[in-house]
Amino acid sequence: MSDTRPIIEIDRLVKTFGFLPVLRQVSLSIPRGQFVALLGANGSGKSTLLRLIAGLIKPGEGEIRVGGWLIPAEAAAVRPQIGMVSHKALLYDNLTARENLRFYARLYNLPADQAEARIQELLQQVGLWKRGESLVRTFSRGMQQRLSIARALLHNPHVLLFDEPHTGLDQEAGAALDALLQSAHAAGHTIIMTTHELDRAARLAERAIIIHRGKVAYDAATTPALPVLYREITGTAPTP
Amino acid sequence: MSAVQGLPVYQPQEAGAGESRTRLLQGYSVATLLLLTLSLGLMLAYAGQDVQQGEVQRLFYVHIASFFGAFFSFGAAVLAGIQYLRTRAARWDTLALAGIEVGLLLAFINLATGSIWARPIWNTWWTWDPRLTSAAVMFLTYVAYLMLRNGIDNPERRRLFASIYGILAFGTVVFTLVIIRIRPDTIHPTVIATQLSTSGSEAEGAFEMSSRMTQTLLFTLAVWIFFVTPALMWWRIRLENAAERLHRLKAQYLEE
Amino acid sequence: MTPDTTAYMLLGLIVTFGSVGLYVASLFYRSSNLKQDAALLDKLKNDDQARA
Amino acid sequence: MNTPFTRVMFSIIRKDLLAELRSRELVGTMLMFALLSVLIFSFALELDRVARQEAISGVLWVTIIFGSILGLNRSMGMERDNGNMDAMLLAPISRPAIFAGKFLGNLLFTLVVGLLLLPLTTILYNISVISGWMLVILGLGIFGFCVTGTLIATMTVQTRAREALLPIALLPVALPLLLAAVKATTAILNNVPFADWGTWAQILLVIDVVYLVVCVLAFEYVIED
Repeated sequence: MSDTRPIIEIDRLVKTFGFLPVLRQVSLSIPRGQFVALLGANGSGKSTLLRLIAGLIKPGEGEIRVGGWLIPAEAAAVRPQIGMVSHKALLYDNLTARENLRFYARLYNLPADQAEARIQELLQQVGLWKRGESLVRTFSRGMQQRLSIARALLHNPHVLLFDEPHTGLDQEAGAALDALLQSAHAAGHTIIMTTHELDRAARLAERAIIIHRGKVAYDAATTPALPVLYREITGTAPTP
Repeated sequence: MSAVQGLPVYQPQEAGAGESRTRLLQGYSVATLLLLTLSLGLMLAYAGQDVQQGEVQRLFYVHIASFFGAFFSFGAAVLAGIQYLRTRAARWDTLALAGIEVGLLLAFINLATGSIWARPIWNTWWTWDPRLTSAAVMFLTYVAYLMLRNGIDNPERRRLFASIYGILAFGTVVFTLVIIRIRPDTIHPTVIATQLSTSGSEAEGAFEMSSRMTQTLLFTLAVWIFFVTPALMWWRIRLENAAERLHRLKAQYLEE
Repeated sequence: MTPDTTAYMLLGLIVTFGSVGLYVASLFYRSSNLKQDAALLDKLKNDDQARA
Repeated sequence: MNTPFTRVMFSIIRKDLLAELRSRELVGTMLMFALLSVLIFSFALELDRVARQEAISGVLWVTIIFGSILGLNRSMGMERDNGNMDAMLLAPISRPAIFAGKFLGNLLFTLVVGLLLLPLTTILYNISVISGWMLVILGLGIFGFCVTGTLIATMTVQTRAREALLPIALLPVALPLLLAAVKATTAILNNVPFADWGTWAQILLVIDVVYLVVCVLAFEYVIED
């Protein structure tokens, strides 16, 4: 596979809910290994874009390709390539951290012996190795989020999608999450993250895309001036 | 405004086509009204009076006709539901919705006339006879369909779930049709010759049909199945289309 | 001996045609509501244009 | 036999069982409800021995059905609340396998409740309701009910009314099943020879198969967004 071809290509994507257009003619191309921050007000369509890339919802019009595969027609080939963390935990409350990961390892068909090692490795990576046998319902929001990231990384997907991963995290947990994101980026993953926090986006991501009223309103490298730009484009302050 | 796949963009119909379609529907409705009056006339004046039951027996024509009208409109909803799942074109769901609403009306008429007939003949408005019960459940199933529809905000999901439930719900219609065969203890009379059930002996209120009665029944059936039901559904579809158009205009307006 | 069940027949016919009538009336009612909404929308649009 | 289909199916069943062993939320509530229901029916109907013989199959099935509705809501709600259904849909697995896994889990829990209900009613109503045929009918009835229940619960948990809508949408669709099951059960309890009620068992079997096919086909549609 050539590395020069963008991992995600979106061409004139249109998505409507009923009669409400959510995305209108969005075209994007994201090269391999890039860390992209997807910004925009509530209801601007950024979460929808993420769910479309993940293949969870179907596009109305236009094309989405991930690694050259068309979504949703060839989604089966793309699914092993995608890991997603949303603001919901996507974990079972009544299972332990390890059991949750084991369940998803089976869904992704990781061989049992490799899976155990991988789970151990990931629990260490997200700082939960001591809590592997605790039930997820006893976890704090920050711990759940970290476990959620471990779950998304389990099958070592190339593309990581993060939907508002910092919501509900305190400062410390937020910083730990930042570190995780940075190490994933350093390891070569392509990351797309929606967020409200412009400073954080400017600090972590290489590229910022602002979605405003369903269209790409800004698309360039991140600069510290992002908050100012954001206000100019959307006319609102970036508060959640 | 760009074209959006899956949702046909509203294009104001060419005035000629729309108007001629309206005129067709109006003509159809007038014909329906005339034929309905004619069938009422036949029912009251042509078909003879039943000696055992008296005048109330005449309700039987409407009772049967409305059931089969409901059967066809619920059936149309099943076919439309399948088509919707295949094509995802909103108009199929609109057809299904129209079929079910009109079917509910007809099922209600079927239940009401049955109940009113039963009062003098069986001496009760209602009895927990298997067939009556299943007809009532059929009615409630389609009420549940409307409730399910109302509970879903996302229009695509609403159409999807409604189509599936509309298909499942038809099970109760089939059930109502076949129950006299699997439950021979029903007291519901089977008058139509095609129903080769053995239950005639247990039925209370059965009667012999004269040839005039048969003619009246066939005519009434035809009027309800081919005129009353489609005409009502057609109007309902127009209403839904108008509502969709308005929603679209509203969405466009809020856009600007 | 034929019982007199005319009253029940009339009741049945009234219910039948009454409910069809009610349904048709509800169709009319809903469509007139739609027309009102459409008129309101037009008015809003015109107001906007006047302001612009 | 370890195809991708069975792997996913058994993973989901194992996961549901494990979560249930931890919390006992599902079977616990279902059993408690079943116990209360049987008690309340026996008080409310003031059953004498003859009346009991007549009413018991109805009591049994109504209890099983409402109990399983509790379980179905819980089981599908669990997949929706934390977005786990999304996580499953993200994985490269077949959709019918998800249905099979969830359905078999629900079937297992409802069967446990149904099986525990038999000795319970035997003791409380002083009528032996345990027999081979009884188990067959119980299995067939619960099978059909869980098939439709899994499909419809997947839909209703995505609506505004959520839990409230499941019985409304499910009960009418399941009525043919209920009728056949109650008829067969009554016949068994009255020691009617199989030849006289065997049709009911056949009808149950046919409905089960039809519902299974329809629900597996429809499931793919109800989980897409």
